[in-house]
Amino acid sequence: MDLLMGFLFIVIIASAIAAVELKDLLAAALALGACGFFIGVVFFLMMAPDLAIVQFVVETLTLFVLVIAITRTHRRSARSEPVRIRAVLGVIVICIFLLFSFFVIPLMTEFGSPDQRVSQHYIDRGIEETGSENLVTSVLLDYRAYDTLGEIIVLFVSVLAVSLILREKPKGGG
Amino acid sequence: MSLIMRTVSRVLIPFIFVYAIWLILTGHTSPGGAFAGGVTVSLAIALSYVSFGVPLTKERFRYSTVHVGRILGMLGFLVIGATAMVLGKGFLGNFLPKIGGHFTMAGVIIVLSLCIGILVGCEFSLLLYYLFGGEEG
Amino acid sequence: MILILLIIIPLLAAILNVVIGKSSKKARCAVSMASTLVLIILASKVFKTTIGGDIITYEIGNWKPPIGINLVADSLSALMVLLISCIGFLCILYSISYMRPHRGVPAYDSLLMFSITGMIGTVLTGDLFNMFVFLEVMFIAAYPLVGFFGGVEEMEASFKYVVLSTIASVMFLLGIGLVYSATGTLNMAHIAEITGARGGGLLDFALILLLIGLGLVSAIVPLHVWLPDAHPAAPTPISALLSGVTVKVGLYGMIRIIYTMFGFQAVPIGMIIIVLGVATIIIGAGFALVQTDIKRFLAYSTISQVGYITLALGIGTQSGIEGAVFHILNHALMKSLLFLTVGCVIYKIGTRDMSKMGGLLKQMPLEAAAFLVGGLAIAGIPPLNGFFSKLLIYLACFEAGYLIPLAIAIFVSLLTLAYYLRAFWMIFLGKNNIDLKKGRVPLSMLIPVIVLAIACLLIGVLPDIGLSITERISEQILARWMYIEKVLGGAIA
Amino acid sequence: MSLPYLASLALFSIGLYCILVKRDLFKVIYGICLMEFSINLFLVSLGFVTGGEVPISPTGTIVVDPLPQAMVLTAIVIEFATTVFLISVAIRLFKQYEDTDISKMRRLRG
Repeated sequence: MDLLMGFLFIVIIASAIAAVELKDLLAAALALGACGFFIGVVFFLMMAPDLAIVQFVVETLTLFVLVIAITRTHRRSARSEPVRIRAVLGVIVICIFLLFSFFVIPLMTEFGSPDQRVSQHYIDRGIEETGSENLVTSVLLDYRAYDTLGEIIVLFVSVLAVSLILREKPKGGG
Repeated sequence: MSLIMRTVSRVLIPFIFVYAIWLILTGHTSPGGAFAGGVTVSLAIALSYVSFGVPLTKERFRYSTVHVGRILGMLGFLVIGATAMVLGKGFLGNFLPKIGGHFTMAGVIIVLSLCIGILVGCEFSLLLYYLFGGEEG
Repeated sequence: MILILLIIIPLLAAILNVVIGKSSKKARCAVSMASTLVLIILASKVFKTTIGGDIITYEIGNWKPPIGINLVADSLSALMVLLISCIGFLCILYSISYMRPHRGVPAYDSLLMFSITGMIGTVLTGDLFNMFVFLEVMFIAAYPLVGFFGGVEEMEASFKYVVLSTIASVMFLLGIGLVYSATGTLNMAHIAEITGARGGGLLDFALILLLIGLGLVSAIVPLHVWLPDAHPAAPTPISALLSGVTVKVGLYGMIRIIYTMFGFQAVPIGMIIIVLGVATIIIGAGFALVQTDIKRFLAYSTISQVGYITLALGIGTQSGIEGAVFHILNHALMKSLLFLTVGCVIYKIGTRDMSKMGGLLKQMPLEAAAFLVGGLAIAGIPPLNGFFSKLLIYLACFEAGYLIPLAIAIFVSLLTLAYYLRAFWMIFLGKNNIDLKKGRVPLSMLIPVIVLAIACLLIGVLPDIGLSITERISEQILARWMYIEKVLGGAIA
Repeated sequence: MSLPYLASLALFSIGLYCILVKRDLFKVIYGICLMEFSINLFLVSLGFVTGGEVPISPTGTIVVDPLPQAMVLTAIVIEFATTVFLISVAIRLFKQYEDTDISKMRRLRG
């Protein structure tokens, strides 16, 4: 499984770089979608089938919306940037990456053995307390249903916001 | 679009809807859940936009229906939460009967899933409506 | 019980505004006003209870804290809720007339209520991830409000705001992930209990990431670039709300995370916060000095004042916290007052360019007085409220031995006086070369201005009330163990 | 083995680079999407237990942590909402500029 996961990560990073560097916006959007789908597969391997399904459907919808938006904006390809800016910022970003990978990751608990201080309760008593066999659902809709309320508010507001932004004939003003 | 696309969609869309409802209603026993189900509904509608064209789809999924749906979903969530509060279980508490174990009944979770499913489906369909150039009406 | 009502009421009002939609403009206003009025009453009730040293908690779904989510109100949260609901109410009252030409857009009222919901949710929650969710509610309601007029400038400001705050919230989420990895819990009191026992390198990184996320909300220097675009682009009542309260929500989060969750002693970053605070003070004031766009000018002034609060937070003594909390309260009042006053001027002459204004003193004496009150209060002139909070911050600096920051803070205070007098001169004195567009400024716009001006004067004349309140609040903030005990109820694994 | 952490960090860096360097509205949106992917991956790998079961009616005692999964589910939807809003702003900006190049927009430069 380690081998499979390693291979998937290589594919994910390759498609992410493709999404960043491809000139054609539609092709880059497809690369982004591929990246999202492979992350869904990784979720599946990490024993999170709920997340994998949600990632798949949300990624499909994102891709759909992106393609509509790009076709509506007519221009298809991005221009390239000056080399100097790219080099400087690239070095900065790599520094951040190295900083984190050398200082933060060694401090974290080993991958695959987390501290389940609170979630042990969900695992032990979740089914009898909430009646939901799917523990993710029981956390999402019972133990932490208030988070879900916040989440659907965000969704509601964002569609309201899109209706405001995409309305025709805006009036100017100060 | 082409005839093939339309025929395939005509067959496919009801199945996607059934799958979405299945996802929403069995979220407490199997992977899936309300969000996945809601987004799947909107994917079916997206397919309809692509294959049947914008005017026809807008006719079928009217602004007013979708608008009412999302408000019902949101208010349903709040009403269930408030009911639990009135019954002394705390806001969004699980006040309906629930049976853990092999044959599960998850109490309020199913109702909440239904609300979220309706809300998410309606929100994203509305989003597509706006993206395809619809106005509030 | 009362705490969850504080969140449900604005939320219901927001949804009701969507339901009402286009059918009745008056009903939308009435719903918003009524709900904020109820909020003010409830919030003052909570404030009265908590200022006596009590902490109110509410467990959602009756799940005990580390398992479920809980709401916690200590006196600081209660003060914040009171501020949010009062200024929200005044802004809604103000927008009745100010937004009349745009009244046909029904989303405005509900977005305003949603953003109030997000702010109240953020300050009341006792759970770290829940704080992220409600910060996100606040953000997503603020983005379209910034871009409300839909012009080029507004859209660009909105885009910039979204991109930067999404990066910030991603950082915040990463910080939450690190905290979860180190402690295995998300409840703030529970985290506080664990970190009190063992600090650690990982938690320091987590703290920095969380502070980056909140630093963007409150526009501390390297992360301030969105504010001078976003605040002027928004409609004036929204600018007042954003500058007056939303920025303070970030500062509230910083207080909660630095002092309650991690405990200041365990934090090695006090010095960094002081340096950033001083930089924020200088950069905000420097840019404010050269602005001609009046709302941009006020936005830079906000950045400068946020710097003062950050400086006071970095000192970490009790008088430092007192100064910070008092300045949060005062600046919310002063900056909303200034924005609303300037809104009256813009309403009447229809431009934001200060160089085109002048000689308005005769036509708008009330606004001139209000502007003077606000400006002098921010500069820290004795009989006004800003004086006392700034004095507290200076004293805290002096006691802790930070003499260079003290000198800079006092110098910039004088600079603040200079640029406010310059603005006053450019707007109200000098030659009148502009013809007024409309008749009288409507009463519903004048009332909020007058109320806020009187509040500034009252706190300035009777500083004892404010000082005793902030003293109690700062004591409560420093009493970490009491917070932990009250929230977790002593029964915890 | 901390490969997933490293991978999510790499993804994060690529996203950040994209936002900082690229001069196109859509590329900025892609960068944000990549950063969000990386955070989701990071949170999920926080909850992974070696040899753990799927948290759906588990039979044994070693079970993958459900709490980060619930957090990521919430985060995915929130991030999608933000992305959609950004896309609509991009469409709107395009209508005004007839272009999606940031360097042409006064306030977004730098």
